[in-house]
Amino acid sequence: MSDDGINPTVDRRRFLTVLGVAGAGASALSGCSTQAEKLIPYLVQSEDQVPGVATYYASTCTECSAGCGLHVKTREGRAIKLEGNPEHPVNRGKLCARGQASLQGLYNPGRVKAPMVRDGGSWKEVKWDDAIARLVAAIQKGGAPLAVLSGATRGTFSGLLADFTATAGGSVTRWEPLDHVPMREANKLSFGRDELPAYDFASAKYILSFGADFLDTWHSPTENQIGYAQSHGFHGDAARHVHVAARRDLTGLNADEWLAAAPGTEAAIALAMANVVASRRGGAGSYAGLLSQWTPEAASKASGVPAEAIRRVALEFAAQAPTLAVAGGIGSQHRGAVELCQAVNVLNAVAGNIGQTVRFGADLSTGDGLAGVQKLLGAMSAGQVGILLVHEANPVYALPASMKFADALKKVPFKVSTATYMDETAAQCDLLLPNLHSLERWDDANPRAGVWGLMQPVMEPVFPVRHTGDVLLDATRKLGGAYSKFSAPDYKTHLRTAWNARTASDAEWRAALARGGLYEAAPEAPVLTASDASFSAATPAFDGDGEFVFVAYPHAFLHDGRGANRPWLLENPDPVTKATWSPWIELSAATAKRLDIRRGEVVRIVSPHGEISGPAFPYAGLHDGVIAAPLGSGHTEYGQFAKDRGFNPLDLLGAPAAGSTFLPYASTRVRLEKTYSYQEVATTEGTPRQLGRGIAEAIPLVYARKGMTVRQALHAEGHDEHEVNTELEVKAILGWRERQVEGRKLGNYAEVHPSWGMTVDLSKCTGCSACVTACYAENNIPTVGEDQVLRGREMSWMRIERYWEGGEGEEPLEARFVPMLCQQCEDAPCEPVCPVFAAYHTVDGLNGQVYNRCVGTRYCSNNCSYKVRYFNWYKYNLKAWPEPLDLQLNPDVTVRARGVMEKCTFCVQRIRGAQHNARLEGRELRDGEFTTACAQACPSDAIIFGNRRDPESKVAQSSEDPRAYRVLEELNTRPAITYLAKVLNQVEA
Amino acid sequence: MRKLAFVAGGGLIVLAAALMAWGGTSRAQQASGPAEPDSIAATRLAASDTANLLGPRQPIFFRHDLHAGQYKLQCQYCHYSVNVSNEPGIPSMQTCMGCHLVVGGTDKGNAAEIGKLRDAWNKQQPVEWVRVHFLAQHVHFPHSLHIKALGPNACATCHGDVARMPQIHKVNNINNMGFCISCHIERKVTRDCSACHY
Amino acid sequence: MATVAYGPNLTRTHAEITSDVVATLSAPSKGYLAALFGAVGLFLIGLITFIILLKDGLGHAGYNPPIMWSVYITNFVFWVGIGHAGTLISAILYLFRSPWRTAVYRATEAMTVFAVMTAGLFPIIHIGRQWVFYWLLPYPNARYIWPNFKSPLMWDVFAVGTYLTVSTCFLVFGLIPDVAAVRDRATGWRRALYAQVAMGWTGSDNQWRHFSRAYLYLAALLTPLVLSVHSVVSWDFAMSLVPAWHGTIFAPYFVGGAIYSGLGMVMTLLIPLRKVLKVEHLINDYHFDNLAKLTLLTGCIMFYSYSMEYFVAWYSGNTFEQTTFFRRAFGPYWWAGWTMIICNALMSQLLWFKKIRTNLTSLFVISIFINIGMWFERFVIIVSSLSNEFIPWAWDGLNPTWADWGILLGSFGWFFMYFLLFARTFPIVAIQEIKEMIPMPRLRSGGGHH
Amino acid sequence: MGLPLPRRREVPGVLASFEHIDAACDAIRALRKEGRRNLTVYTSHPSHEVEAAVGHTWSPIRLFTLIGGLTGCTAGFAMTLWMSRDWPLVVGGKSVNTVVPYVAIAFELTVLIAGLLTFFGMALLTFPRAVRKVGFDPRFTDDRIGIFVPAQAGETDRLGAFFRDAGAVEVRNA
Repeated sequence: MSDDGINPTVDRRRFLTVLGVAGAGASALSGCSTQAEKLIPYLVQSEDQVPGVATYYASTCTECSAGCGLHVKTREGRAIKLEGNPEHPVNRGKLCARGQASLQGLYNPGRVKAPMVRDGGSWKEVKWDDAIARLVAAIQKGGAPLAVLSGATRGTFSGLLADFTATAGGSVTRWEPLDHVPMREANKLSFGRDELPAYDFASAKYILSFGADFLDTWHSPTENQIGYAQSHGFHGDAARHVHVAARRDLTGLNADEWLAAAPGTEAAIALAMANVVASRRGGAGSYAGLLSQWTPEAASKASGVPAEAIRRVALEFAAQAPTLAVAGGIGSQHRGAVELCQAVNVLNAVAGNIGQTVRFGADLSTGDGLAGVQKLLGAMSAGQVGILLVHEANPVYALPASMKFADALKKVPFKVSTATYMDETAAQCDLLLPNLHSLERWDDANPRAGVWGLMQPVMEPVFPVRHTGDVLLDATRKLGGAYSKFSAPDYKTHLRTAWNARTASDAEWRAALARGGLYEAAPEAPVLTASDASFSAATPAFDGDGEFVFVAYPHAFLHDGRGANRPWLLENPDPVTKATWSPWIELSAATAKRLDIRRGEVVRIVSPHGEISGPAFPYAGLHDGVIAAPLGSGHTEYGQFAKDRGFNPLDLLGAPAAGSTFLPYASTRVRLEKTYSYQEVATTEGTPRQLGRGIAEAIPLVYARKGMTVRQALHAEGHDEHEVNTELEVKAILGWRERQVEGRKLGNYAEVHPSWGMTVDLSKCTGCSACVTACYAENNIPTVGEDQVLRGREMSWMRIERYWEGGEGEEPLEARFVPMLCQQCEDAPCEPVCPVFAAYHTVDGLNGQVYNRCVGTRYCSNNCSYKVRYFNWYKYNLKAWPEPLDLQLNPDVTVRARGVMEKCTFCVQRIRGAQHNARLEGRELRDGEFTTACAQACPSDAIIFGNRRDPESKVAQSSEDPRAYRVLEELNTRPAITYLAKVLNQVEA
Repeated sequence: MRKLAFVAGGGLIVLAAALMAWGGTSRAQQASGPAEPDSIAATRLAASDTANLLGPRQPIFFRHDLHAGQYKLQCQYCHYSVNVSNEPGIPSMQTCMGCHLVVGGTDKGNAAEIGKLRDAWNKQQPVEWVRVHFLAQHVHFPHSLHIKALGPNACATCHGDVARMPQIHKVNNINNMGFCISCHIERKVTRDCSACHY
Repeated sequence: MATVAYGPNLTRTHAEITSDVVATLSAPSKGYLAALFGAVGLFLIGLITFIILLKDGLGHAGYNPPIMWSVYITNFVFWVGIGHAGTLISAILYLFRSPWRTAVYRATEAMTVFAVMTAGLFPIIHIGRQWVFYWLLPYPNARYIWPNFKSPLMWDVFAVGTYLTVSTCFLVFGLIPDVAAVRDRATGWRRALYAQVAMGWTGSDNQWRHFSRAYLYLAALLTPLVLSVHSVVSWDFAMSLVPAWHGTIFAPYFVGGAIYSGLGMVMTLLIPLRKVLKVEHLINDYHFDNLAKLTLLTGCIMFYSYSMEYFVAWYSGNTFEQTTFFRRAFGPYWWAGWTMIICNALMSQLLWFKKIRTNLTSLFVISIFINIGMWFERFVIIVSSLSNEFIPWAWDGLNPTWADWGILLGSFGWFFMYFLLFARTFPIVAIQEIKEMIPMPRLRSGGGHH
Repeated sequence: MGLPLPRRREVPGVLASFEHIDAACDAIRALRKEGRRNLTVYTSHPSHEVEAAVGHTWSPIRLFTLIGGLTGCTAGFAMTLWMSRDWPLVVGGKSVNTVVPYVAIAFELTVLIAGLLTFFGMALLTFPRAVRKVGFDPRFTDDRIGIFVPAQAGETDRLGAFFRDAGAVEVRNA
């Protein structure tokens, strides 16, 4: 049978035909292949490539403006995994799901594969020279000047682009859809600093977030999460976190308390709190006047949040130092967003956090905001733009249709796009000069003061496309004249010259490349005092007169929509709703009850500016007056995965008023209409309640401080623990075990081996799902598509279970995140039932799964108490990776054929790899020398992996923690994974 | 009639025993080492009289019996990554040219073959060797560890006496798990499935 | 006394009995042909479905993890169960010298063999890589690896395999003298055919001597086998950790159920068959009355087992068990749960009334209900238990598809195809055993022997 | 007495068929008194009466069953234990050799081989390789009892007379 264990098309050692086609030359080819049954030797052996051995290159992530550092794992000349760069000050060796999925951007089938010109209705491929000639011709033609709309990445290239454009008599608009303009505006008003500060979550003892989803989509998520885990995660004590917003996003679910404020009233609450803090600590200073208007009662009246809650939180906040309050998330970006940020600045100021946890001077990279785009739009529709060059931006999709960008675009005679993917904007251009993916090109990024990240080509381009830098330089040579000042022969040289200032000698340059850039110490943060500029914290206006306020928020993975062409991100369940692939429309549980709307019932949302319809998703973490939906879907282009999937919430938004500096994502009132049709939401959620089965245990902070175990804490609270074995049972079981253990000492089992284990700290886990994507990337896990997810057939070896606690009546809703992966039980129920030993216990304590031996009886899965085994119902291996996505596959892991069971084995390929190296070097394995993909990715360091037999190992020690417990312990499967109970930071009565 | 009954019964017992013995015997057969490689002295041998050689015809008639046999080149000289990696590594064209820029071949036959190589190099066209040995993708065979364990000349254990092969052909059925296992049993090394299958 | 032993209103001579039975093998009626074609049609549906599964993978069937076993395994257990009544009647009742079995045992035994043949297909249909099913057999192979005899599935392989082989022997065995009788009445190619099957049976004293002993021993071997096979099948479930599977009651519970379902099927088959083959006088009320009594007994066993399951779940205080059983009655599968209880535990109680026992129509209806009920019993045990195990997050429901039903229909087609062919080709009523019941004429009147 | 192995050569003799079982049995007893041991008696069904008359002793079938059973049981345990030692693999934390689960296998093999051997023995002991035309009449599988006595040409008449007196409905020389 062709797919019997071996996979015909997606072979792990496949000869990289695409590279071959790309004329990349054989120098990038591996020294081995099976499918082509040809051995293609290198022409010239590159020193840093040894077949079968991974090579790592340092680079920089360009998925969002945070600019995290990367380590790119390459094998046989192709990038197969992205990991964080431990030396990088921003992400310190960690990487979020979106960053890791950058790989699927690199190998995306939706990429523009060659330069193209519009030829009537259709596209025509042209040679690069021809393409560039056309650009040059257009520029030489004169007429209306060149205008450039580019992404907000800051670095050498943006310099070159600006320079070039200026020479052509045009100007560049740098624009990031989900930028943080309101924060900058507020900072300008409060402190006279037009910049984004860095926030020190790690040392904050009390965290207040006003609609800022800082763990997921706001500011610099990975960096924030690393800090948050250190302060909010249990470390003998734990910082308390309160979320004030209309919607509980992932950050809100991690908060210890949620104050459901009506949209637009967060500012009032912030000021009221500032008021209380000031009166407690003194030092209202210049804001006395402003604060006096905002008592908790007043704020409560505006927001519907009980006054005593506001006061209590404020007092707790005041009692700690340093603390931190953040605001400015897209979810709370209403017309009062600037005032909100100002109010929070005041709160931080009176709490004395400015310069402590709020560190100005970091100067995070930002763009020109909406103002710039408005200006450009004006020029375009006024016919003052002769040539528009769009670079790393997709305005046609990311701006509300009501802004009529597409129409303005039509007025531009010559439109050029450097889009890597065929997106909505590129589709309307006349000339496509596809840019290289950031992993294929030389470049740098300056995400914040003192941090210069470098990018280098880690492999030959997947498609014969060119660096826009090189394209511009070519153009200058053709243009000559004023352009001859651009002397560099190619962009690499240009970059190198630009870096002379930082790295004079080649040695320094190589060192910088190896480290992934240059990282100077963050500048000293000035202590500033906010001006007493008074402002109105009154609730802003919303268009229309609908019953609900509509809140559009960034999708956790699709972000502003740029992730929508990557299966990993589409199939990775949204951390809050656990929905995959298609978008949904959230309404509060109470509203749903009132209107008798169930999950999946298609509703139509109508605003004065437009309407959307999609499946309803009742969510208890939503303010009753709000309807919310994620951004990022509803593409009309952008490749096979994104195209025509779901709706685009921007359709509901109106064109922002002229001169408004940001796009208010929560600015309309909407009406809800039933359609009486049904569309199931593809969630991975079964039953979201634990039913007292102790899967996600938790312990109140007070008891955790005392070093109590979960059970002791339950007793202390007067609960009785859930079922465990009686004395007698335990004795019987132990007696049985002794005999079995003796009987096991046969063959390889007689020798001494490590025993691999893991601990997962639930007080650190935020449910961000970076580990899930890491697992997909490392283990060649197929994405199965929406229809299969609807049948519960998703293959994610590692899943984040999200259980609800409370939520009924007055009881506040609490979310518990449990990463659930194979527990590698010592007495595993799955093993003995396999008739062919495909599931068996390896000598080093793993539940081995021999894919090529499996016949697919699926008995193991029936008998698995944790339901962490996954079956190949179809030939997913042939469907999941349309070319060239299959080039990402990890050569060290078998691609499973249909009809076999697969599961997590603690990244056994990494274990074996490390053991091989150790044996080659004739030494023992060191603890922490390697780790699993999930542990490696986790920004919170919630996962620790190692050898349990070694008492010195971190895993052995951390499993001694009093909070330690094992899931379903009473089944006596003896899991190798120890969970550390979540710590509840409740209101201390 | 008793006699007859006993005969019949006894026969069945023997049968049952035979069944269980079979496993052992078949293993013995598997274990009996590689077949004697056909031994052709590494002397003049034009590409023309190679029709009867075993194994696939390669684009260039590269002779292991000359390089590894007569000139005693170490395997690792060309298969450079064999003792550091899972993959043995195929020599880059540069490696070949390293010698063959000067070495032009002792006789016409060789010269012709070396000529092909030089053409390819000038065209910067990699030679597409026909693959002889390969494992299914669900088997992981770390060459480096086996070299470390069995010494630098252990190649022959699986690949046969390459030094005496004008043309490479499969001597052992390396795709047969039994071939690996019999050796692992003999040498009392691990038989843990996840050592190779993951 | 013989007549009493055999049952009321049968006063036929040996010659008449022979001719009666041989008559069943004469040219088939339209009804029979229609039935046969129907069966073949169903079988083809199943075959096509299987080919599609083989091509694309099991995804077509309605599996929603965590429900990894569903309709196919349900069918497997269902058909294995059917088999058991046959052996019970032919072997166990033979040891008990129960007189009424003689008329029906040939039919039930045939049913056994074909039911097990059908069941045997399902383990192969349901596995993910059907083309390597033989890896479950302990044959010496190049990998030097053997199957895992600790796995209940391996026990299954041996149990079902043995059951099929031995019960086939038993069927063929009892058939030989009757085939010889048919041979001596037949002509032409049919005679030649039967002569081959009869293996030269003449009915000599020596043959009968060995025959009757061998038959006895085989019956003795089959008796524990019947009990073991369904116990082993039940261990497929009981040996696991799944709530509501992991119970010591399972073996007897399953064996009882198996015989119950088998008896249901026997009645479903015989009531029409005796008409089609015109042997009403040979298979009559007397037999069905006894069948019904046996059904009633096993029905009560079912009743008891069901109540025990719930009682144990409640009494154990085990939250997992309790949840499962609560959901079995009131969860998403309540309809299946109640179907099984009504059809099995309750319907069979009607058989307390002699009127119902002796009225073939009512019996037939009840037997249909039993078949449905027992299919659902297995469905409930498998699907509803798997749908809610330990980790609530993983709970999901099943939605069966055309692929499930296609295979189910196919299995019925496959079974009836063989059964109908058998009924036309071989004496479906045991000639020689009936004759044994009817004394031969004597010269000296009176001097009754025995 | 030898086994009733199929006789290839034709045996001359007298074949009588009876309608009445008691008559047939008397005839058999009488013949055996004469010292004739190699009678063949045909019946359409097993009859204790006839068996008693013919005076049969035990059947060796039971030996086949016994040996088969013992073989199966031994084979069952030997196979499972040896195979799980041959390549030790630990599953579910259980010891490699555990007898309990292997009982199931051993039991099934016991029944399997015992059953097969019984069948095989039966065939071996019972069936001639070809149907004997001589000395057999189709009605014996219907409602008649047949007695065949091998006899030399000399004694056929006397035997024929004997059978007629005994109440045979039909007698012929075969």
